[in-house]
Amino acid sequence: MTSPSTSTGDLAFVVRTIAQTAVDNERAFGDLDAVAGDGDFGYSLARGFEIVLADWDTLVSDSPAEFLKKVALVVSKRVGGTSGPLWGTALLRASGAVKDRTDLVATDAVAMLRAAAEGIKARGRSDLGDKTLLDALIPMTDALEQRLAEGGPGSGPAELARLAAVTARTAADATTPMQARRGRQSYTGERSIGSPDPGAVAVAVMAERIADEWDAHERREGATP
Amino acid sequence: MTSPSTSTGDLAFVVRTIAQTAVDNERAFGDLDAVAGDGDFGYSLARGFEIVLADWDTLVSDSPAEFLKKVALVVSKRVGGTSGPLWGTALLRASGAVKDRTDLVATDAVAMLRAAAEGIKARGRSDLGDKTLLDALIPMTDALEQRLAEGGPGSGPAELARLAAVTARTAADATTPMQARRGRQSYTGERSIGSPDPGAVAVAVMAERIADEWDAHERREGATP
Amino acid sequence: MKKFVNDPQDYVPQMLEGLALANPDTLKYVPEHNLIMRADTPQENKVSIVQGSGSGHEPAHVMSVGRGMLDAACPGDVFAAPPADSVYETVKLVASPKGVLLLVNNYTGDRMAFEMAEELSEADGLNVRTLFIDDDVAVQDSTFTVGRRGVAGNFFVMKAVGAAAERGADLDEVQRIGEKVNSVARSMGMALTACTPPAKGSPLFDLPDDAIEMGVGIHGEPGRKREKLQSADTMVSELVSAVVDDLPYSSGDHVALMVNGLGGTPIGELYLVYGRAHKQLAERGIEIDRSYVGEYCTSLDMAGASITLVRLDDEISELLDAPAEIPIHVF
Amino acid sequence: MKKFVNDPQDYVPQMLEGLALANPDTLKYVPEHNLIMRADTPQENKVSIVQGSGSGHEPAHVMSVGRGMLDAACPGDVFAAPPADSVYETVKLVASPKGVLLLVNNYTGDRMAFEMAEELSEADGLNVRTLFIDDDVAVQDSTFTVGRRGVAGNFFVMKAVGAAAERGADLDEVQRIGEKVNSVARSMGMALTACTPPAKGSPLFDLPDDAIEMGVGIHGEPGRKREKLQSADTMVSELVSAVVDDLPYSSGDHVALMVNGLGGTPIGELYLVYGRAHKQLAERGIEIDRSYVGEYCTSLDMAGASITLVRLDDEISELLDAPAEIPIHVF
Ligand SMILES: Nc1ncnc2c1ncn2[C@@H]1O[C@H](COP(=O)(O)OP(=O)(O)O)[C@@H](O)[C@H]1O
Ligand SMILES: Nc1ncnc2c1ncn2[C@@H]1O[C@H](COP(=O)(O)OP(=O)(O)O)[C@@H](O)[C@H]1O
Ligand SMILES: [Mg+2]
Ligand SMILES: [Mg+2]
Ligand SMILES: [Mg+2]
Ligand SMILES: [Mg+2]
Repeated sequence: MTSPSTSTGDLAFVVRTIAQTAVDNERAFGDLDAVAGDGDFGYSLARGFEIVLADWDTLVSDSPAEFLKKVALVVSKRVGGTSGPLWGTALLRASGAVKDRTDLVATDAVAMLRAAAEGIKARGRSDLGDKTLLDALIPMTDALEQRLAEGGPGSGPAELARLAAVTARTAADATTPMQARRGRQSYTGERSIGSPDPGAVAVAVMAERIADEWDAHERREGATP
Repeated sequence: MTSPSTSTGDLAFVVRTIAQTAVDNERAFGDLDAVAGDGDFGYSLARGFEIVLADWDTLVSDSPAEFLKKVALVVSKRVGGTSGPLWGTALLRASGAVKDRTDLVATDAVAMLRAAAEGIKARGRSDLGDKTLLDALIPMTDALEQRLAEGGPGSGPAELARLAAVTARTAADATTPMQARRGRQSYTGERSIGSPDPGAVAVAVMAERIADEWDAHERREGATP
Repeated sequence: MKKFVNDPQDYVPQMLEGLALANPDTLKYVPEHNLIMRADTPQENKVSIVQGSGSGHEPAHVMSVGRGMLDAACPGDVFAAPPADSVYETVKLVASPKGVLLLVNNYTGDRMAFEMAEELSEADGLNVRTLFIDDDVAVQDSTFTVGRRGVAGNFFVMKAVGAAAERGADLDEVQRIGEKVNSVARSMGMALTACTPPAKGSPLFDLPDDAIEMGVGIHGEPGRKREKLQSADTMVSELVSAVVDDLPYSSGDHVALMVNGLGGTPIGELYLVYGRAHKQLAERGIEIDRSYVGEYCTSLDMAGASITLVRLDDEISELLDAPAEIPIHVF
Repeated sequence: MKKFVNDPQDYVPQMLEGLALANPDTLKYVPEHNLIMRADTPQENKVSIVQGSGSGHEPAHVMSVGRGMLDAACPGDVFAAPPADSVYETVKLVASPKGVLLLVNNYTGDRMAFEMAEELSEADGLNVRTLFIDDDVAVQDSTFTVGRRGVAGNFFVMKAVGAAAERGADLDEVQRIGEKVNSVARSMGMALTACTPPAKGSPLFDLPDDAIEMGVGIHGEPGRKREKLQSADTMVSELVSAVVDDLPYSSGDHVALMVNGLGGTPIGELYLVYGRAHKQLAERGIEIDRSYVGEYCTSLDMAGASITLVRLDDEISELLDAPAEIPIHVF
């Protein structure tokens, strides 16, 4: 595999890591949601992504679009609350962004993330600044896109993963002083100020885990640099 | 007033002190009842005896029997739970023990206490050793009776009051290791062991207050020794 | 204390006032005697039914007044039997030519108050009987106690005697039915938390996060023993076994199963408990013909539940089926 | 966590199983889709009514399924809207030729799930409408939120559309009635304590002994503001004023008054609250024709209460009067 291309193996790794992170952080994500929300965010995500892990073999596919669509259906079917429709839509739109493709390149990652964000915007009638997961997802996508446009050093997969993680974390932290304008948190008015958005933090935690495990993943895949 | 006689003034002082003690100890008596009972003992007594204090002028009478009967009716009418019937009966029987009397002597005090205890026994189908207020009331009555029978020094009113207080306290303390066999406490079985009976403690606290305030009372009454 | 309360001494009167305001056509509140009665009682041709036994058990007993159930309830203060005088006044207000049946949960204070009221009423020439309810298997009947307590099973007695009285049964017959239902009813309760009487302002006892009280009555007093908090299945099984083994109820018996919340346990949990109890009884071959899930006889805000079984025959089933109109309803 | 629960993940399924076991003749539990439906739905000549909106609100909505109310409820996990897929499956199961009305409490997640289900169902050629309930005055309607929330007022909508559907009204008419009732219903709630979701195992927020949350929804989230605990009179007056001033309700209006417990508050306190609210409304010249006191839409074991007013006219009164047969009952 040569930079800046990516592969279905990378995609599978990313999705699996997202799923594992959701399951491992059930309590932590729930506690974040308890501050100004109803505490079920961790539970909701975990119930869906644990099925993704359990049914993994029936989901993986040579077609990235096919794979993402199956994952999207599992998530839509099991995850309730706001997260079910949002994450299901995001995964479905990501699938649409790589329709009919077999080999993925780094710009596909950006396209998938962009499609996911647009899907969430449409489904949630929300946008940047509403204190939602979009406030981590969109800056992260922008940073990747810009780096790839600039090209040159620092656009290898591991470096891109680290860039995504750092950007998402900074962006998630930046949701703390915001007032929620969408989702259940918004009902508490100004009281949503002072704690970060659970969805945005989840995006950051997932991106960090992907970055942290990227090298091990590449070694496992026996990828040649 | 000469020892060992007593007077309606003394009786009024005793009843008034009992009433005041019940009102002042509402919370303390309630907390005692909360250990193995239902916590309402202090509330029940206080609701009745506060009316005794408020309606005092309509209750006092030259006739001790008349006075005690009126107090008994107030208590019966307002105090619920087990305490209403028991304390109401006790007061009514005490009234009966001095029927048609105008001046009381110390042995009348014993007669009133004995009648009260017998009334409680009959109403409560209970006896010494069941871990109830009888376990303070009966030893106290016995001690007074014995001292009066012995005669001689130590049978002045103030000394008798102190004897009653000391005996009642010792007896109330001695209910701690007993297992309740009557009243709500008995339902907890062996768990009633280890705390004193609220009714017995109330008797002791009342007797102590009477003893403590006896001298002041005598001075107030301008009694000649 | 986290409660909707003004002066704690007004807790009971203001509750009764609210109850009467919410049911202006059917109920009457008599503040002087702290009682709730049917607006249309007494009735010439009907035995009147009265229950008392302390406040804090709502909907028992003040919210069980209405056609087909009680004619009046004189509740007393929180967890305190009413003064005998209140019971006596209540009896006088509802006295019907066909007589009055007093239902009493078997506790020392309640026995005394109702017995005294019965004596006073009889002296007035009134026709009064007293029936003691003692369905609680947590308390062993022995010479060392005043016998078993009355708990949530009282609802079945109220319902059956209420229906019988409504049909015109005479006092003997109404009493017979009440005693019969009581004799086939058994209950057992447990507390997850202590309750807080308004006048006390703090919980009646301390219960660690991992402990429960097994075998509680309905006055917030501790139970027979303290146990570790366990899974719903395990705790329900302890309640079910205690109840089933007591009468005992046997394979082939037809029963009513009540899961009664003690005040602080949400209805969702009560249905979960119901499901587990139902299955455990089914495994023993006991047939559940009628189910009751909700709050019937509570201990203020205590979290916890009790289970009651009543062995049914045609007579009891028919009486439980009869209509009743009491304040407790959804629409 | 002091609860009757086995594995917290089984909390909802085991509650639904218990509910179905307790109502074997009238209800059906479909575990695959986590739903409760009437045994006799769909009916040719009746619009079917469905409500969802998270578990933990019992008796809303699964215990409101029955003749004259809902045909089905698909509750989702605790405090989580059901997945769109569950709603879609529910619609397919209850679809009647006269159409299906979906009732949705207005929350982001619920809106999404029901809108997606509506799209999916319409693609199948089913006749489906969605009605959003938003009676909560604690949330200001502004472009910064998704609008007011739906809380306990949903019960009146369910009852009215249920009665209308039972009489054979068509989908347009049923929807018109639901919207009308929603437009004259206003609610406001407050919490004395936080609630504990089984899967979380601890209270959702910390609330000091002397503090309350004013303006809470029904998902255990904090309210609009934290206030000092005060007397019942004072707190009730804040709730009543907020509700009355919002529509507003005026002197001479005839209303239904509901005092809804949030799960951990005993019925005795709710009647006390009812009495205070009743008097405060009477002072404003508002006439209370119908009273509802109890638990209708809860937040698990939260102590607290909400007040709902519905302005009545003959049409609404008559629909509220119609019979309904749901699991929540006493006998
Ligand atoms: N309208 C919206 N658009 C985008 N994201 C949203 C929206 N509403 C909520 N979210 C995200 O969802 C997270 C909460 O998810 P979850 O707990 O499942 O929702 P709820 O319990 O409110 O239904 C929030 O932290 C936020 O990131
Ligand atoms: N049968 C009885 N005979 C004598 N005293 C009794 C009896 N039962 C209870 N008591 C006394 O009454 C006290 C409790 O009174 P109270 O709290 O009013 O009763 P309860 O709440 O159980 O009705 C006990 O501490 C005991 O001293
Ligand atoms: Mg949430
Ligand atoms: Mg007591
Ligand atoms: Mg008591
Ligand atoms: Mg939620």
